[in-house]
Amino acid sequence: MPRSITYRQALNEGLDEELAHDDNVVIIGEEVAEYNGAYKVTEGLWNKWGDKRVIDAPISEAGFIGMGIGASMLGVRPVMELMFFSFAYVAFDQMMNNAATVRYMSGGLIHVPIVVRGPANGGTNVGATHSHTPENIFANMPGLKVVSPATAYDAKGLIKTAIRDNDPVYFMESTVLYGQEWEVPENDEIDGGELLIPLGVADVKREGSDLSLIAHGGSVITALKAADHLASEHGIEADVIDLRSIRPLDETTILDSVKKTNRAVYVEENKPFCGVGAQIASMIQEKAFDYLDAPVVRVTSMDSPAIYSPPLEEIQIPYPELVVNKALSIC
Amino acid sequence: MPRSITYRQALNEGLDEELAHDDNVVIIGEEVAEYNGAYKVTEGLWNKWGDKRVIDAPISEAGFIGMGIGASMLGVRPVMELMFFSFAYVAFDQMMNNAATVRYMSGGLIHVPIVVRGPANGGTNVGATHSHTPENIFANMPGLKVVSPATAYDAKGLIKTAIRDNDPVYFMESTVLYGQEWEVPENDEIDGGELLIPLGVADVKREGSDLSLIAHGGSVITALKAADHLASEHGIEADVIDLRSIRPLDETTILDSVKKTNRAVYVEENKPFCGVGAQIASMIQEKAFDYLDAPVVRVTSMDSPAIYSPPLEEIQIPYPELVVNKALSIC
Amino acid sequence: MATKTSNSTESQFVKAEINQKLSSEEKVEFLRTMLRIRRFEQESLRHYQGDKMGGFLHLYIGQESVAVGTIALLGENDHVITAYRDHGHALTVGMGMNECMAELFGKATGCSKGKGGSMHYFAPDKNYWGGHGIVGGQTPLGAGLAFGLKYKGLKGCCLCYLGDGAINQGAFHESLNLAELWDLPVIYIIENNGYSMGTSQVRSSAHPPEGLAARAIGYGMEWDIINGEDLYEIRAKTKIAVDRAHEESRPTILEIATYRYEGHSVADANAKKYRTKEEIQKYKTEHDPIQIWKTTLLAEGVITEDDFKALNKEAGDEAKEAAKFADESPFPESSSIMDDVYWEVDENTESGRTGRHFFSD
Amino acid sequence: MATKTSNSTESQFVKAEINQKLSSEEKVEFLRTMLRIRRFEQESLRHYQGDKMGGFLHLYIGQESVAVGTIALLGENDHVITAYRDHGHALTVGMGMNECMAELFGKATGCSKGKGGSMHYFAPDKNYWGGHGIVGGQTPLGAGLAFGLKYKGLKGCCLCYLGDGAINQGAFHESLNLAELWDLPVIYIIENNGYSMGTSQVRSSAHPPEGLAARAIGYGMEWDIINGEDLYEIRAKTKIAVDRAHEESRPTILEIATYRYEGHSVADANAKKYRTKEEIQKYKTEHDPIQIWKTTLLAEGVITEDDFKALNKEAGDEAKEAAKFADESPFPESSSIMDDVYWEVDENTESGRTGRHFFSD
Ligand SMILES: Cc1ncc(C[n+]2csc(CCOP(=O)(O)OP(=O)(O)O)c2C)c(N)n1
Ligand SMILES: Cc1ncc(C[n+]2csc(CCOP(=O)(O)OP(=O)(O)O)c2C)c(N)n1
Ligand SMILES: [Mg+2]
Ligand SMILES: [Mg+2]
Repeated sequence: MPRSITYRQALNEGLDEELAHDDNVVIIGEEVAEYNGAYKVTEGLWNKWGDKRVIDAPISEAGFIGMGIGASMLGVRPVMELMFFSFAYVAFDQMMNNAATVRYMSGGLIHVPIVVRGPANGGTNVGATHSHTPENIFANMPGLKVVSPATAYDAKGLIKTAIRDNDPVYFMESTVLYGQEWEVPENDEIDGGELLIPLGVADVKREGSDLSLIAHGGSVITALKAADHLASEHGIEADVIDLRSIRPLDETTILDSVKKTNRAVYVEENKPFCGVGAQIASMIQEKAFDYLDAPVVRVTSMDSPAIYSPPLEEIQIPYPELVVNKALSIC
Repeated sequence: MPRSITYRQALNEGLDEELAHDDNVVIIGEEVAEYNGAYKVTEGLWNKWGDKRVIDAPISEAGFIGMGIGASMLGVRPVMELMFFSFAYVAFDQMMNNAATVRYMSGGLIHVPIVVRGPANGGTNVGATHSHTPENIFANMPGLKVVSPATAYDAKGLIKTAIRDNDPVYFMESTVLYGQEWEVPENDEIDGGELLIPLGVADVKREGSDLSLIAHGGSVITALKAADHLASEHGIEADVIDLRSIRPLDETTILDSVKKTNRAVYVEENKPFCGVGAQIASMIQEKAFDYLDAPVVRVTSMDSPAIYSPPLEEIQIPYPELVVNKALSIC
Repeated sequence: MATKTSNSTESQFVKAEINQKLSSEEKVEFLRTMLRIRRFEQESLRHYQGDKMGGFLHLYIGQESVAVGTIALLGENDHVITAYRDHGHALTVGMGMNECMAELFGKATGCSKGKGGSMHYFAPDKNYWGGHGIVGGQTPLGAGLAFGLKYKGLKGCCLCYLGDGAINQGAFHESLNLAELWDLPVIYIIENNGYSMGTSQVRSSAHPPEGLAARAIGYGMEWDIINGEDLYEIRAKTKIAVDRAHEESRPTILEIATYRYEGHSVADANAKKYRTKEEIQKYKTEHDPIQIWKTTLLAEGVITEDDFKALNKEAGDEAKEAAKFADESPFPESSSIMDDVYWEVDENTESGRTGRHFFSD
Repeated sequence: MATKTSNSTESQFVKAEINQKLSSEEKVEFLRTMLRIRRFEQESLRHYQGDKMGGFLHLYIGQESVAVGTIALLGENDHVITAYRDHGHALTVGMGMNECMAELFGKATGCSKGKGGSMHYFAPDKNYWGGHGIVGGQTPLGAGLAFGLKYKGLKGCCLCYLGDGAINQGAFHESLNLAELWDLPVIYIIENNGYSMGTSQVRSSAHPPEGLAARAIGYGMEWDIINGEDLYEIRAKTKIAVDRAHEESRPTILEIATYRYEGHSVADANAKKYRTKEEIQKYKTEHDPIQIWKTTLLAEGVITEDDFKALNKEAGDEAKEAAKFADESPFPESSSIMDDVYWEVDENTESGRTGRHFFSD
């Protein structure tokens, strides 16, 4: 029987395996060691790997991420946890300039094999400052890679690949997904003995012929729910495409789907202006113009800072009914 | 005879007039006072207005912009200069969280009438770290306004409005334009006695019927050159629409133009992934789907960090020929 | 943390002028406010556990003397700003339990209309500027409030609170340099409760042996270290800093040794792992600021045991009432999600009407 | 700036062991390197004015003794990182004039293939990690290089240079705390040339009376202040910090008093406004590190006037040759604009081939 584990546990396994795989891998972040991680993603790793490999940092994100970038230039492979990805904003210069441009400005002499990971999502009533979803912002910057897994399976396979990647990878998780379970094979059930998912390869999480629902991160789950509803209530069968990696981006899978279905909806928690959906919609209309029977439409968070009030936040971010209505508006 | 002044001088006049208009206006930034501004935008203002109104800051962008935000909550109206807008990245948390979300999180009790201004452009061989164009990034955040003038006239009219606006306005200029001249009326030639251009109103800088060239900031000039070439060499008459303000955004003017021309090209210096052009293209195909005879296409900077080498940087950012070719590809 | 003096001896700071001037009413008022903070938070905790709220709830219990001892010194042009552990300061500046509790419940009657939550209380009419969730993020704002006062020619100051872990944020360092360089009347108050989440203070900060506030030396700034269990000491030493701000327009760093009894936030699963039970117990029994102040007032003959009981009950009742108020209040209208983003839009000014401001449907 | 001692008296640091050990060849080598830096930059300035380059050109002229005096102490596992005023350090670590000059000309033969320009020289093979344009941005990277050395169990250190204006960036503060807290073998060297652009040091930084390096006190870190015109002093005091890093894996802040003769960058229109002509002249005639070292070596009988002339001419010729090399070198191919963004793409790995990496046509 295939085993199920949580998204959190999947990440934990991925981190643990990479600590074993390469001595240069080191985990650094606030509360990642003795506390076992604010969201328990690193649970047990400090106990197992000790002070050298799993390190608690002071509340100095610019300092310790910049430090990680410097160390990575010497071949260390730091995996930095941001307790919330929102805290990237105090380390923004380090993450946008030093991580992304040093390779270019050195004419390729340097590379920066760093991973910065942490949750980037709303929906847990932590307010505007803690609910940023900067996938679009970081993916805007050439030199960076941005990954956002939607299932435990993907989380494990992608975090391992991200750590082995020789470029900076910003890995955006979801606190809402941490506790959810998916099937994830044991290593001995896998060819090659471990789960590695390449960046830049989208996953078709559901197949249909009438509509392409495209999403990333937690919104993939929302899209899947909407797809079920569209099928059962409206007889509309949707492809659900999970980008998994936002940069590099699997445009082929998106375009193949849209060429088949002729209709597309992008679903994401980003704020709308210049969100990932804007890029995808712009790309689809450019490259599949003649295939579109309707405009590409988008479902995003409502365009205000994240609200605290729990019942209101629920409707501020995309929910299945909203996706269904958007889909119906073009079907 | 109408007088011509430089973009720099226009900004300088705007700042000077607002210093006169409201005692609460204070200019703060690195080298803005005694040095007269790294790019001389504030020339003479310290001499005229003294230490209280025009203040040199240490190299502490997070500190002094955050300080400005705090002061603005008490009714001071700080106009902060970033020597380069790229340096916003060390003040990013202050600019994204404290400026943009405090009003919302306080349920509307507070507002933050701050302006942060400075050049955001490439093309002057200052390398990857100094050439960021974060219009898209800041405009993504509800609570912020983003303005980017393309002429001296607009620069003067918009900076004055920005300073009087009661929300945070990020005002992105261009070092390439600073030295260029445009006609700007004297105040006594203007109804109302001063030049105030509302935010959220685009300007049709050239009229045509075959194609909509849409742009912001320095790229408006590039688009205008391309339009002349398209007209003289290809008989294609383009509307050239200058957004002027990116958020709020004048969608009506864009859509009216596209409904007339049925074809649109967005031109900007942003990197492509989730650039402003992605938002505009996505919006156009959604709201003018049936009017489009061709996909909306985009001209952006090449998708690598800004290069130093002068002749190469020239072709890394949009130039008229590139716009012409893009336009021809859909005409 | 700076070592604490035992609570058995009388405070040497009772003789400070600012303390000598205190009336009995004022002394009782301090006790009342500390009790109100504690009961408010205990009540809120119950409702958090009863699933009436979401997100974080960072309790101030154990630290009450800091807000009460410092804020009571302030006058009309003095301002307050703090981090996410903000309930104590809010009640001390005079915000009502109702609007504070309702905010936790996410209700329209909350101080931030349910938009800010526990971490984001504001009351500009009471010179209270929040409630800020990003560690250290409020520290330049504090300098800015001080700058604003100075700019407007007002004799005032800003008390800007931060945690012991927050001192390692870059924005704080930049603020310190600006404050000292430009003579801003800001007082940074480090509430040193010994831990930033699960990280004890020694694991997060390198600093001079004298304490965290001694970081001020690096900027040539004045500083002091205060035993937070002694209200008289807090008042006496903070007063010096307030006077410095008022009279000389100069900044200070104060470090106040204190302790939080609960976890970092209610969601702190490890609250009892990174500190020993004995440590927590010792603080509760030997260093509790409410108990110590009570003992002092009993000894001074200002109150009786019965007075204390009455005050305590009053505070508890008020908290229960507030919870009832919060519970019965309506949630915000869903349309309000799009309010309070832009002033110009809210006020329906011309500027708020030109162009599109919002990009979701 | 710390006050400088006059150049007429013999350095008291000549007796330091590290200086006693110096051979004549080594002493001459220091002179040669300082001259090479100066001639290289004077040559580059001519070509900047001749429109052969764009952007900024921050000259190091006047500060040569700092790079030369400190870097000469380094061994195989010691690393260097600095800000945008990076030519001097580059030549001192052993980068060639050709690749450095070609970088300024934006040529494919430049050390960064023309992609980085004046502010962004790199030579990882010489343990030289740049050349960084964002003020203070290199300071956490310096801590990271030190972390990397320690992690790998190597006995080494990182010299991380920054300006007197850069000490007010938050990232530097965070780096200091990390360095002291985690015992990282990093040495922060503040090159105090008295100005950040047009802002004199007193207008930018609050600090203890002892100097900027004394900010270290706030972190319990070791520090020292050095007269930058005296190579012997630079060596003697820096050696202590290097030993501390090597033997105890502990950080230091050093402040080296120095002066730049030219403007902040060549584009500094006010270069002669915010400082008096007399001030600049005084530094050139009384405190020039090359002249002072020359005088020392003449007095020690290590060189003759003719030797000096020969060295100077050699350096000038080399610089001219480098300019010729740069001028004759080709610009990068336009296709190279898209190289060196991602390692995986450049190396054409499987990971570099899956998905789209670039989004312009
Ligand atoms: C920039 C940033 N990093 C991390 C966090 C997460 N976080 C919130 S509070 C906290 C601990 C702060 O400790 P301290 O400053 O001592 O204040 P206390 O909670 O003890 O009052 C952390 C790590 C945050 N909110 N902001
Ligand atoms: C974050 C940031 N702010 C501002 C600048 C612009 N700038 C470049 S160098 C400089 C002055 C730095 O002075 P200092 O640190 O003393 O170094 P020096 O130039 O004297 O070597 C300034 C303001 C920048 N590059 N980065
Ligand atoms: Mg604490
Ligand atoms: Mg300097």
